[in-house]
Amino acid sequence: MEVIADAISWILIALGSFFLVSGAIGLIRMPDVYTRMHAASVIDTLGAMLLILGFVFQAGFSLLALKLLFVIALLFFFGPVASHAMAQAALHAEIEPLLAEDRRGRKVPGDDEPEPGGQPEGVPST
Amino acid sequence: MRLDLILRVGAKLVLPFILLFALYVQFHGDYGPGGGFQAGVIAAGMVILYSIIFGVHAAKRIAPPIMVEMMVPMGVVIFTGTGVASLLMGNNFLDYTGFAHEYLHAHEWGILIVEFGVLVTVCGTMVAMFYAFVQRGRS
Amino acid sequence: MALVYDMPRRKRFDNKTREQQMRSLVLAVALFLFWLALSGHYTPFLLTIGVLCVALTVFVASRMLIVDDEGQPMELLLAAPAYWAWLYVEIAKSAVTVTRIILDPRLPISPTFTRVRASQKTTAGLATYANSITLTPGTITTGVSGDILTVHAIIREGADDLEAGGMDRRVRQFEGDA
Amino acid sequence: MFVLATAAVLLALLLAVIRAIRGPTVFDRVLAGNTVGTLAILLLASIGFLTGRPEFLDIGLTYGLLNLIGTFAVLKFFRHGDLAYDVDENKEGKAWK
Repeated sequence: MEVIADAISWILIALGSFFLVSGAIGLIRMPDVYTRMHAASVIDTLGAMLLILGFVFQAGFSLLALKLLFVIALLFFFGPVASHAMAQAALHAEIEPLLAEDRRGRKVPGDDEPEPGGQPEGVPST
Repeated sequence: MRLDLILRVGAKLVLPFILLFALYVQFHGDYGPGGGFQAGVIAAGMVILYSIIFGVHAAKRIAPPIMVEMMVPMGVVIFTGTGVASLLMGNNFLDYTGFAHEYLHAHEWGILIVEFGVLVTVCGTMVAMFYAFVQRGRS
Repeated sequence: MALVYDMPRRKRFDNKTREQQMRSLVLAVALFLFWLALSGHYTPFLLTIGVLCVALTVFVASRMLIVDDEGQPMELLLAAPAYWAWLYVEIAKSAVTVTRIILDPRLPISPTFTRVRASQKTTAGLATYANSITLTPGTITTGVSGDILTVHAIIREGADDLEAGGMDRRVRQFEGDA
Repeated sequence: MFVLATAAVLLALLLAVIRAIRGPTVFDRVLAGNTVGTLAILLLASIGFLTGRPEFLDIGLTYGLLNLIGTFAVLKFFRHGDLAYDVDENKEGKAWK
Protein backbone atom coordinates (compact mmCIF):
# COMPACT_ATOMS: atom_id res chain seq x y z
CA MET A 1 0.00 0.00 0.00
CA GLU A 2 2.76 2.34 1.02
CA VAL A 3 4.68 1.51 -2.12
CA ILE A 4 1.70 2.21 -4.38
CA ALA A 5 1.06 5.58 -2.76
CA ASP A 6 4.74 6.43 -3.11
CA ALA A 7 4.77 5.46 -6.77
CA ILE A 8 1.64 7.52 -7.52
CA SER A 9 3.06 10.50 -5.70
CA TRP A 10 6.37 10.24 -7.58
CA ILE A 11 4.62 10.12 -10.91
CA LEU A 12 2.46 13.12 -9.99
CA ILE A 13 5.44 15.13 -8.76
CA ALA A 14 7.45 14.35 -11.89
CA LEU A 15 4.55 15.31 -14.17
CA GLY A 16 3.89 18.46 -12.18
CA SER A 17 7.54 19.50 -12.38
CA PHE A 18 7.49 18.93 -16.13
CA PHE A 19 4.42 21.14 -16.64
CA LEU A 20 5.84 23.76 -14.29
CA VAL A 21 9.05 24.08 -16.29
CA SER A 22 7.34 23.98 -19.67
CA GLY A 23 4.87 26.65 -18.56
CA ALA A 24 7.78 28.82 -17.48
CA ILE A 25 9.46 28.26 -20.86
CA GLY A 26 6.22 29.42 -22.45
CA LEU A 27 6.33 32.52 -20.29
CA ILE A 28 9.63 33.36 -21.99
CA ARG A 29 8.84 32.22 -25.52
CA MET A 30 5.37 33.66 -26.12
CA PRO A 31 5.22 36.89 -28.12
CA ASP A 32 2.72 39.07 -26.23
CA VAL A 33 1.11 39.46 -22.85
CA TYR A 34 -2.15 37.65 -23.67
CA THR A 35 -0.44 34.54 -24.99
CA ARG A 36 1.90 34.60 -21.99
CA MET A 37 -1.14 34.45 -19.77
CA HIS A 38 -2.05 31.12 -21.36
CA ALA A 39 1.40 29.78 -20.55
CA ALA A 40 1.14 31.03 -16.96
CA SER A 41 -2.21 29.31 -16.68
CA VAL A 42 -0.50 25.97 -17.39
CA ILE A 43 1.75 26.63 -14.37
CA ASP A 44 -1.18 27.66 -12.19
CA THR A 45 -3.45 24.76 -13.02
CA LEU A 46 -1.78 21.56 -14.08
CA GLY A 47 1.77 22.23 -12.86
CA ALA A 48 0.99 23.46 -9.37
CA MET A 49 -2.01 21.22 -8.81
CA LEU A 50 -0.27 17.97 -9.84
CA LEU A 51 2.75 18.84 -7.73
CA ILE A 52 0.59 19.53 -4.68
CA LEU A 53 -1.48 16.40 -5.34
CA GLY A 54 1.80 14.49 -5.28
CA PHE A 55 2.59 16.03 -1.89
CA VAL A 56 -0.89 15.05 -0.71
CA PHE A 57 -0.09 11.42 -1.44
CA GLN A 58 3.13 11.79 0.53
CA ALA A 59 1.30 13.33 3.47
CA GLY A 60 -1.32 10.59 3.64
CA PHE A 61 -4.57 11.02 5.56
CA SER A 62 -3.74 13.90 7.83
CA LEU A 63 -4.49 17.53 8.44
CA LEU A 64 -1.43 18.32 6.38
CA ALA A 65 -3.17 16.84 3.33
CA LEU A 66 -6.21 19.02 4.04
CA LYS A 67 -4.06 22.12 4.18
CA LEU A 68 -2.50 21.18 0.86
CA LEU A 69 -6.01 20.80 -0.53
CA PHE A 70 -6.77 24.33 0.66
CA VAL A 71 -3.81 25.54 -1.38
CA ILE A 72 -5.27 23.73 -4.41
CA ALA A 73 -8.66 25.33 -3.72
CA LEU A 74 -7.04 28.76 -3.55
CA LEU A 75 -5.46 28.22 -6.96
CA PHE A 76 -8.62 26.65 -8.36
CA PHE A 77 -11.03 29.39 -7.32
CA PHE A 78 -8.90 32.54 -7.39
CA GLY A 79 -6.26 31.86 -10.00
CA PRO A 80 -8.82 32.48 -12.78
CA VAL A 81 -10.12 35.60 -11.04
CA ALA A 82 -6.63 37.10 -11.03
CA SER A 83 -6.01 36.09 -14.67
CA HIS A 84 -9.31 37.63 -15.70
CA ALA A 85 -8.49 40.87 -13.89
CA MET A 86 -5.11 40.98 -15.61
CA ALA A 87 -6.46 40.38 -19.10
CA GLN A 88 -9.20 42.93 -18.59
CA ALA A 89 -6.82 45.57 -17.26
CA ALA A 90 -4.41 44.97 -20.16
CA LEU A 91 -7.26 45.39 -22.68
CA HIS A 92 -8.39 48.52 -20.86
CA ALA A 93 -4.89 49.94 -21.12
CA GLU A 94 -5.15 49.40 -24.89
CA ILE A 95 -2.30 46.96 -25.19
CA GLU A 96 -2.95 45.59 -28.65
CA PRO A 97 -3.14 41.83 -28.78
CA LEU A 98 -1.26 39.97 -31.47
CA LEU A 99 -4.11 38.37 -33.41
CA ALA A 100 -4.38 35.82 -36.17
CA GLU A 101 -8.11 36.29 -36.29
CA ASP A 102 -10.53 38.67 -34.61
CA ARG A 103 -14.07 37.41 -34.23
CA ARG A 104 -15.19 40.03 -31.79
CA GLY A 105 -17.63 41.31 -34.40
CA ARG A 106 -19.03 37.82 -34.69
CA LYS A 107 -22.75 37.44 -34.66
CA VAL A 108 -23.69 35.55 -31.53
CA PRO A 109 -26.84 33.46 -31.71
CA GLY A 110 -29.58 35.65 -30.33
CA ASP A 111 -27.93 38.89 -31.35
CA ASP A 112 -29.85 41.09 -33.71
CA GLU A 113 -26.87 43.01 -34.98
CA PRO A 114 -23.15 42.36 -34.70
CA GLU A 115 -21.21 45.08 -32.99
CA PRO A 116 -20.00 47.75 -35.38
CA GLY A 117 -16.33 47.87 -36.23
CA GLY A 118 -15.74 44.16 -36.03
CA GLN A 119 -15.28 41.78 -38.89
CA PRO A 120 -17.79 39.28 -40.13
CA GLU A 121 -17.31 35.72 -39.11
CA GLY A 122 -14.65 33.62 -40.71
CA VAL A 123 -12.67 36.39 -42.40
CA PRO A 124 -9.08 36.32 -41.25
CA SER A 125 -7.67 39.77 -40.66
CA THR A 126 -4.16 39.02 -41.76
CA MET B 1 -13.65 47.28 -10.69
CA ARG B 2 -16.76 46.84 -8.63
CA LEU B 3 -19.00 46.37 -11.60
CA ASP B 4 -17.07 43.38 -12.83
CA LEU B 5 -19.09 40.26 -12.15
CA ILE B 6 -16.24 37.77 -11.83
CA LEU B 7 -14.23 39.85 -9.39
CA ARG B 8 -17.32 40.53 -7.35
CA VAL B 9 -18.33 36.88 -7.03
CA GLY B 10 -14.76 35.80 -6.33
CA ALA B 11 -14.31 38.41 -3.63
CA LYS B 12 -17.61 37.54 -2.01
CA LEU B 13 -16.53 33.92 -1.81
CA VAL B 14 -13.09 34.51 -0.34
CA LEU B 15 -13.65 37.37 2.15
CA PRO B 16 -15.12 35.41 5.12
CA PHE B 17 -12.43 32.78 4.79
CA ILE B 18 -9.67 35.39 4.92
CA LEU B 19 -11.06 36.76 8.16
CA LEU B 20 -11.38 33.30 9.71
CA PHE B 21 -7.86 32.44 8.58
CA ALA B 22 -6.60 35.59 10.30
CA LEU B 23 -8.32 34.54 13.52
CA TYR B 24 -6.86 31.04 13.19
CA VAL B 25 -3.36 32.48 12.84
CA GLN B 26 -4.05 34.64 15.88
CA PHE B 27 -5.03 31.80 18.19
CA HIS B 28 -2.55 29.16 17.04
CA GLY B 29 0.55 31.23 17.57
CA ASP B 30 1.91 28.73 20.08
CA TYR B 31 1.58 25.69 17.77
CA GLY B 32 3.05 27.03 14.54
CA PRO B 33 4.11 30.18 12.78
CA GLY B 34 1.65 32.89 13.68
CA GLY B 35 0.64 35.42 16.25
CA GLY B 36 -0.81 38.86 16.61
CA PHE B 37 1.24 40.65 13.99
CA GLN B 38 0.55 38.27 11.11
CA ALA B 39 -3.12 38.00 12.06
CA GLY B 40 -3.43 41.78 12.08
CA VAL B 41 -1.90 42.02 8.64
CA ILE B 42 -4.23 39.37 7.19
CA ALA B 43 -7.33 40.94 8.77
CA ALA B 44 -6.29 44.33 7.39
CA GLY B 45 -5.79 42.61 4.03
CA MET B 46 -9.43 41.59 4.12
CA VAL B 47 -10.56 45.19 4.59
CA ILE B 48 -8.22 46.34 1.83
CA LEU B 49 -9.50 43.68 -0.59
CA TYR B 50 -13.07 44.66 0.23
CA SER B 51 -12.40 48.29 -0.46
CA ILE B 52 -10.51 47.51 -3.69
CA ILE B 53 -13.41 45.54 -5.09
CA PHE B 54 -16.45 47.26 -3.59
CA GLY B 55 -15.11 50.80 -3.22
CA VAL B 56 -13.70 52.59 -0.23
CA HIS B 57 -17.07 53.92 0.90
CA ALA B 58 -18.40 50.43 1.48
CA ALA B 59 -15.23 49.60 3.40
CA LYS B 60 -15.66 52.65 5.60
CA ARG B 61 -19.06 51.31 6.53
CA ILE B 62 -17.69 48.09 8.01
CA ALA B 63 -14.49 49.67 9.38
CA PRO B 64 -15.29 53.31 10.13
CA PRO B 65 -12.19 55.54 10.16
CA ILE B 66 -12.91 56.70 13.69
CA MET B 67 -12.96 53.09 14.91
CA VAL B 68 -9.77 52.31 13.03
CA GLU B 69 -8.01 55.29 14.57
CA MET B 70 -9.24 54.29 18.01
CA MET B 71 -7.87 50.77 17.49
CA VAL B 72 -4.27 51.98 17.25
CA PRO B 73 -3.96 53.34 20.83
CA MET B 74 -6.41 50.74 22.17
CA GLY B 75 -4.05 47.88 21.37
CA VAL B 76 -1.20 49.64 23.11
CA VAL B 77 -3.45 50.21 26.10
CA ILE B 78 -4.32 46.50 26.23
CA PHE B 79 -0.65 45.58 25.97
CA THR B 80 0.60 47.93 28.66
CA GLY B 81 -2.53 47.38 30.72
CA THR B 82 -1.58 43.71 30.99
CA GLY B 83 1.88 44.71 32.10
CA VAL B 84 0.60 47.18 34.67
CA ALA B 85 -1.91 44.64 35.95
CA SER B 86 0.92 42.19 36.55
CA LEU B 87 2.86 44.96 38.31
CA LEU B 88 -0.13 45.60 40.56
CA MET B 89 -0.23 41.93 41.47
CA GLY B 90 3.27 42.30 42.81
CA ASN B 91 5.19 40.66 39.95
CA ASN B 92 7.49 42.04 37.29
CA PHE B 93 6.19 43.94 34.27
CA LEU B 94 4.49 41.43 31.89
CA ASP B 95 5.08 38.60 34.32
CA TYR B 96 1.82 36.69 34.00
CA THR B 97 2.20 34.45 37.04
CA GLY B 98 -0.51 36.24 38.97
CA PHE B 99 -3.30 35.69 36.44
CA ALA B 100 -4.18 32.15 37.44
CA HIS B 101 -3.19 29.62 40.04
CA GLU B 102 -1.24 27.39 37.74
CA TYR B 103 1.92 28.75 36.15
CA LEU B 104 1.35 27.43 32.60
CA HIS B 105 -2.29 28.39 32.56
CA ALA B 106 -1.46 31.91 33.68
CA HIS B 107 1.07 32.26 30.89
CA GLU B 108 -1.45 31.08 28.30
CA TRP B 109 -3.94 33.72 29.34
CA GLY B 110 -1.37 36.47 29.61
CA ILE B 111 0.10 35.80 26.17
CA LEU B 112 -3.40 35.58 24.69
CA ILE B 113 -4.31 39.04 25.97
CA VAL B 114 -1.02 40.59 24.88
CA GLU B 115 -1.34 39.03 21.42
CA PHE B 116 -4.85 40.44 21.17
CA GLY B 117 -3.43 43.90 21.85
CA VAL B 118 -0.87 43.39 19.09
CA LEU B 119 -3.65 42.28 16.69
CA VAL B 120 -5.75 45.36 17.39
CA THR B 121 -2.85 47.77 16.95
CA VAL B 122 -1.43 46.18 13.81
CA CYS B 123 -4.80 45.83 12.11
CA GLY B 124 -5.74 49.40 13.00
CA THR B 125 -2.42 50.79 11.79
CA MET B 126 -2.55 48.95 8.46
CA VAL B 127 -6.10 49.99 7.67
CA ALA B 128 -5.46 53.57 8.81
CA MET B 129 -2.43 53.70 6.52
CA PHE B 130 -4.53 52.41 3.63
CA TYR B 131 -7.23 55.00 4.28
CA ALA B 132 -4.61 57.74 4.47
CA PHE B 133 -3.18 56.54 1.15
CA VAL B 134 -6.46 56.54 -0.73
CA GLN B 135 -7.45 59.85 0.83
CA ARG B 136 -4.70 61.73 -0.98
CA GLY B 137 -5.99 64.41 -3.28
CA ARG B 138 -9.57 64.32 -2.14
CA SER B 139 -11.60 65.90 0.58
CA MET C 1 -26.92 45.14 -22.11
CA ALA C 2 -24.77 46.06 -19.22
CA LEU C 3 -25.21 44.24 -15.99
CA VAL C 4 -25.15 47.14 -13.56
CA TYR C 5 -24.78 46.12 -9.99
CA ASP C 6 -26.05 48.21 -7.15
CA MET C 7 -25.01 47.59 -3.60
CA PRO C 8 -28.07 46.28 -1.82
CA ARG C 9 -29.58 48.60 0.75
CA ARG C 10 -28.37 48.04 4.24
CA LYS C 11 -30.91 45.95 6.07
CA ARG C 12 -31.67 45.76 9.73
CA PHE C 13 -30.75 42.54 11.40
CA ASP C 14 -34.15 41.60 12.70
CA ASN C 15 -35.82 41.53 9.31
CA LYS C 16 -33.42 39.20 7.60
CA THR C 17 -35.24 36.92 5.26
CA ARG C 18 -35.43 33.21 5.79
CA GLU C 19 -33.20 32.60 2.81
CA GLN C 20 -30.49 34.82 4.22
CA GLN C 21 -30.65 33.01 7.55
CA MET C 22 -30.22 29.73 5.70
CA ARG C 23 -27.25 31.08 3.77
CA SER C 24 -25.67 32.41 6.97
CA LEU C 25 -26.09 28.99 8.54
CA VAL C 26 -24.43 27.24 5.60
CA LEU C 27 -21.62 29.78 5.70
CA ALA C 28 -21.19 29.22 9.43
CA VAL C 29 -20.98 25.45 8.99
CA ALA C 30 -18.47 25.81 6.15
CA LEU C 31 -16.37 28.21 8.20
CA PHE C 32 -16.41 25.94 11.23
CA LEU C 33 -15.28 22.97 9.12
CA PHE C 34 -12.51 25.19 7.74
CA TRP C 35 -11.50 26.04 11.30
CA LEU C 36 -11.45 22.38 12.35
CA ALA C 37 -9.38 21.44 9.32
CA LEU C 38 -6.86 24.19 9.98
CA SER C 39 -6.66 23.86 13.73
CA GLY C 40 -5.67 20.28 14.48
CA HIS C 41 -5.85 20.88 18.25
CA TYR C 42 -9.25 19.95 19.62
CA THR C 43 -9.09 21.21 23.17
CA PRO C 44 -12.31 22.61 24.65
CA PHE C 45 -10.70 26.03 24.89
CA LEU C 46 -9.77 26.20 21.20
CA LEU C 47 -13.16 24.83 20.12
CA THR C 48 -14.94 27.54 22.10
CA ILE C 49 -12.68 30.17 20.55
CA GLY C 50 -13.49 28.61 17.16
CA VAL C 51 -17.23 28.96 17.64
CA LEU C 52 -16.80 32.58 18.73
CA CYS C 53 -14.57 33.36 15.76
CA VAL C 54 -17.06 31.79 13.34
CA ALA C 55 -19.85 33.87 14.88
CA LEU C 56 -17.76 37.03 14.53
CA THR C 57 -16.91 36.19 10.92
CA VAL C 58 -20.54 35.53 9.96
CA PHE C 59 -21.51 38.79 11.63
CA VAL C 60 -18.88 40.75 9.70
CA ALA C 61 -19.85 38.97 6.47
CA SER C 62 -23.48 39.93 6.86
CA ARG C 63 -22.41 43.50 7.61
CA MET C 64 -20.42 43.42 4.37
CA LEU C 65 -23.62 42.31 2.56
CA ILE C 66 -21.85 39.42 0.91
CA VAL C 67 -24.15 36.65 2.16
CA ASP C 68 -26.38 36.30 -0.89
CA ASP C 69 -26.90 34.07 -3.91
CA GLU C 70 -23.61 35.19 -5.44
CA GLY C 71 -21.41 34.98 -2.39
CA GLN C 72 -22.78 31.74 -0.95
CA PRO C 73 -24.21 29.71 -3.81
CA MET C 74 -25.34 26.88 -1.55
CA GLU C 75 -27.67 25.48 -4.22
CA LEU C 76 -24.67 24.49 -6.32
CA LEU C 77 -22.87 22.72 -3.51
CA LEU C 78 -24.22 19.22 -4.09
CA ALA C 79 -23.65 19.13 -7.82
CA ALA C 80 -20.21 20.72 -7.55
CA PRO C 81 -17.89 17.70 -7.09
CA ALA C 82 -19.05 15.99 -10.29
CA TYR C 83 -18.63 19.23 -12.20
CA TRP C 84 -15.16 19.85 -10.77
CA ALA C 85 -14.05 16.35 -11.77
CA TRP C 86 -15.28 16.94 -15.32
CA LEU C 87 -13.62 20.36 -15.40
CA TYR C 88 -10.33 18.94 -14.18
CA VAL C 89 -10.23 16.45 -17.04
CA GLU C 90 -10.89 19.32 -19.48
CA ILE C 91 -8.10 21.33 -17.86
CA ALA C 92 -5.67 18.45 -18.19
CA LYS C 93 -6.55 17.92 -21.86
CA SER C 94 -6.12 21.53 -22.85
CA ALA C 95 -3.01 21.96 -20.69
CA VAL C 96 -1.39 19.15 -22.68
CA THR C 97 -2.38 20.92 -25.90
CA VAL C 98 -0.90 24.21 -24.73
CA THR C 99 2.27 22.48 -23.52
CA ARG C 100 2.70 20.93 -26.98
CA ILE C 101 2.38 24.37 -28.53
CA ILE C 102 4.94 25.83 -26.13
CA LEU C 103 7.48 23.09 -26.73
CA ASP C 104 6.96 23.05 -30.50
CA PRO C 105 9.96 24.79 -32.10
CA ARG C 106 7.71 26.52 -34.68
CA LEU C 107 5.41 27.93 -31.95
CA PRO C 108 2.18 27.33 -33.91
CA ILE C 109 -0.05 29.88 -32.22
CA SER C 110 -2.99 31.61 -33.84
CA PRO C 111 -4.42 33.97 -31.20
CA THR C 112 -8.11 34.60 -31.67
CA PHE C 113 -10.62 36.87 -30.04
CA THR C 114 -14.23 35.78 -30.01
CA ARG C 115 -17.54 36.45 -28.31
CA VAL C 116 -19.77 33.73 -26.96
CA ARG C 117 -23.17 33.84 -25.38
CA ALA C 118 -23.60 32.31 -21.94
CA SER C 119 -26.99 30.72 -21.35
CA GLN C 120 -26.83 30.47 -17.55
CA LYS C 121 -29.72 31.82 -15.53
CA THR C 122 -27.96 32.87 -12.34
CA THR C 123 -24.97 35.12 -11.68
CA ALA C 124 -23.18 32.33 -9.86
CA GLY C 125 -23.64 30.06 -12.90
CA LEU C 126 -22.36 32.76 -15.22
CA ALA C 127 -19.34 33.31 -13.01
CA THR C 128 -18.72 29.56 -12.94
CA TYR C 129 -18.76 29.45 -16.73
CA ALA C 130 -16.46 32.45 -17.10
CA ASN C 131 -14.02 31.11 -14.53
CA SER C 132 -14.06 27.66 -16.10
CA ILE C 133 -13.09 29.22 -19.42
CA THR C 134 -10.23 31.10 -17.79
CA LEU C 135 -9.12 28.08 -15.78
CA THR C 136 -8.80 25.98 -18.92
CA PRO C 137 -5.36 26.79 -20.33
CA GLY C 138 -5.60 28.20 -23.83
CA THR C 139 -8.65 30.37 -23.27
CA ILE C 140 -9.14 33.46 -21.11
CA THR C 141 -12.33 35.40 -20.47
CA THR C 142 -11.37 39.02 -20.92
CA GLY C 143 -14.72 40.64 -20.38
CA VAL C 144 -18.29 40.04 -19.31
CA SER C 145 -21.09 42.30 -20.41
CA GLY C 146 -24.57 41.04 -19.83
CA ASP C 147 -24.50 37.42 -20.97
CA ILE C 148 -21.87 37.94 -23.67
CA LEU C 149 -18.36 36.83 -22.81
CA THR C 150 -15.31 38.04 -24.72
CA VAL C 151 -12.74 35.28 -24.92
CA HIS C 152 -9.11 35.23 -26.00
CA ALA C 153 -7.93 31.87 -27.27
CA ILE C 154 -4.36 30.92 -28.08
CA ILE C 155 -5.31 28.81 -31.10
CA ARG C 156 -8.29 28.97 -33.48
CA GLU C 157 -9.49 25.53 -32.41
CA GLY C 158 -9.94 26.72 -28.84
CA ALA C 159 -12.28 29.47 -29.99
CA ASP C 160 -14.11 27.02 -32.26
CA ASP C 161 -14.70 24.64 -29.35
CA LEU C 162 -16.16 27.39 -27.22
CA GLU C 163 -18.42 28.57 -30.00
CA ALA C 164 -19.71 25.03 -30.37
CA GLY C 165 -20.89 25.47 -26.78
CA GLY C 166 -20.03 22.14 -25.12
CA MET C 167 -18.81 23.73 -21.92
CA ASP C 168 -21.77 26.13 -21.84
CA ARG C 169 -24.17 23.18 -21.93
CA ARG C 170 -22.24 21.36 -19.22
CA VAL C 171 -22.35 24.39 -16.90
CA ARG C 172 -26.05 24.85 -17.56
CA GLN C 173 -26.63 21.22 -16.70
CA PHE C 174 -24.60 21.68 -13.53
CA GLU C 175 -26.73 24.69 -12.68
CA GLY C 176 -29.92 22.84 -13.55
CA ASP C 177 -29.02 19.84 -11.40
CA ALA C 178 -28.90 22.01 -8.35
CA MET D 1 12.03 13.24 -5.23
CA PHE D 2 11.46 16.47 -3.35
CA VAL D 3 14.85 17.59 -4.61
CA LEU D 4 13.57 17.24 -8.17
CA ALA D 5 10.44 19.22 -7.32
CA THR D 6 12.49 21.95 -5.63
CA ALA D 7 14.85 22.13 -8.60
CA ALA D 8 11.93 22.41 -11.04
CA VAL D 9 10.31 25.16 -8.99
CA LEU D 10 13.61 27.06 -8.80
CA LEU D 11 14.13 26.77 -12.56
CA ALA D 12 10.60 28.03 -13.22
CA LEU D 13 11.19 30.86 -10.74
CA LEU D 14 14.33 31.87 -12.60
CA LEU D 15 12.45 32.02 -15.92
CA ALA D 16 9.58 33.98 -14.36
CA VAL D 17 12.00 36.48 -12.87
CA ILE D 18 13.66 36.88 -16.27
CA ARG D 19 10.22 37.67 -17.69
CA ALA D 20 9.58 40.15 -14.91
CA ILE D 21 12.83 41.94 -15.67
CA ARG D 22 12.43 41.93 -19.46
CA GLY D 23 8.64 42.25 -19.71
CA PRO D 24 7.92 45.16 -22.03
CA THR D 25 4.63 46.19 -20.44
CA VAL D 26 3.62 46.54 -16.83
CA PHE D 27 1.11 43.72 -17.26
CA ASP D 28 3.90 41.31 -18.17
CA ARG D 29 5.50 42.19 -14.88
CA VAL D 30 2.26 41.75 -12.95
CA LEU D 31 1.78 38.39 -14.64
CA ALA D 32 5.33 37.33 -13.78
CA GLY D 33 4.83 38.53 -10.23
CA ASN D 34 1.66 36.51 -9.89
CA THR D 35 3.45 33.43 -11.21
CA VAL D 36 6.31 34.00 -8.77
CA GLY D 37 3.68 34.04 -6.01
CA THR D 38 2.31 30.66 -7.07
CA LEU D 39 5.80 29.24 -7.35
CA ALA D 40 6.71 30.60 -3.91
CA ILE D 41 3.84 28.62 -2.37
CA LEU D 42 5.13 25.48 -4.11
CA LEU D 43 8.67 26.23 -2.99
CA LEU D 44 7.52 26.61 0.62
CA ALA D 45 5.65 23.30 0.42
CA SER D 46 8.48 21.34 -1.16
CA ILE D 47 11.19 22.79 1.09
CA GLY D 48 8.93 22.03 4.04
CA PHE D 49 8.76 18.39 2.98
CA LEU D 50 12.45 18.32 2.19
CA THR D 51 13.42 19.45 5.66
CA GLY D 52 10.63 17.43 7.30
CA ARG D 53 8.90 20.47 8.75
CA PRO D 54 5.67 20.85 6.79
CA GLU D 55 4.29 23.55 9.13
CA PHE D 56 5.46 25.99 6.49
CA LEU D 57 2.12 25.51 4.72
CA ASP D 58 0.40 28.14 6.85
CA ILE D 59 2.90 30.66 5.55
CA GLY D 60 2.19 29.40 2.04
CA LEU D 61 -1.54 29.99 2.40
CA THR D 62 -0.92 33.45 3.85
CA TYR D 63 1.40 34.23 1.00
CA GLY D 64 -1.18 33.11 -1.55
CA LEU D 65 -3.88 35.33 -0.05
CA LEU D 66 -1.63 38.38 0.16
CA ASN D 67 -0.43 37.73 -3.39
CA LEU D 68 -4.04 37.77 -4.59
CA ILE D 69 -4.76 41.05 -2.78
CA GLY D 70 -1.55 42.60 -4.06
CA THR D 71 -2.32 41.63 -7.66
CA PHE D 72 -5.77 43.20 -7.42
CA ALA D 73 -4.35 46.36 -5.86
CA VAL D 74 -1.73 46.81 -8.60
CA LEU D 75 -4.27 46.14 -11.34
CA LYS D 76 -6.80 48.52 -9.88
CA PHE D 77 -4.17 51.20 -9.62
CA PHE D 78 -3.21 50.83 -13.26
CA ARG D 79 -6.80 50.61 -14.38
CA HIS D 80 -8.25 53.59 -12.54
CA GLY D 81 -5.14 55.51 -11.46
CA ASP D 82 -6.51 55.51 -7.95
CA LEU D 83 -6.96 52.80 -5.36
CA ALA D 84 -10.11 54.41 -3.99
CA TYR D 85 -11.96 54.57 -7.29
CA ASP D 86 -15.61 53.99 -6.66
CA VAL D 87 -18.47 53.82 -9.13
CA ASP D 88 -20.80 55.93 -6.99
CA GLU D 89 -18.17 58.60 -6.70
CA ASN D 90 -17.69 58.62 -10.45
CA LYS D 91 -21.34 59.46 -11.00
CA GLU D 92 -20.94 62.60 -8.93
CA GLY D 93 -17.90 63.51 -10.97
CA LYS D 94 -15.55 63.76 -8.03
CA ALA D 95 -13.18 60.95 -8.77
CA TRP D 96 -10.34 60.60 -11.22
CA LYS D 97 -11.44 60.64 -14.86
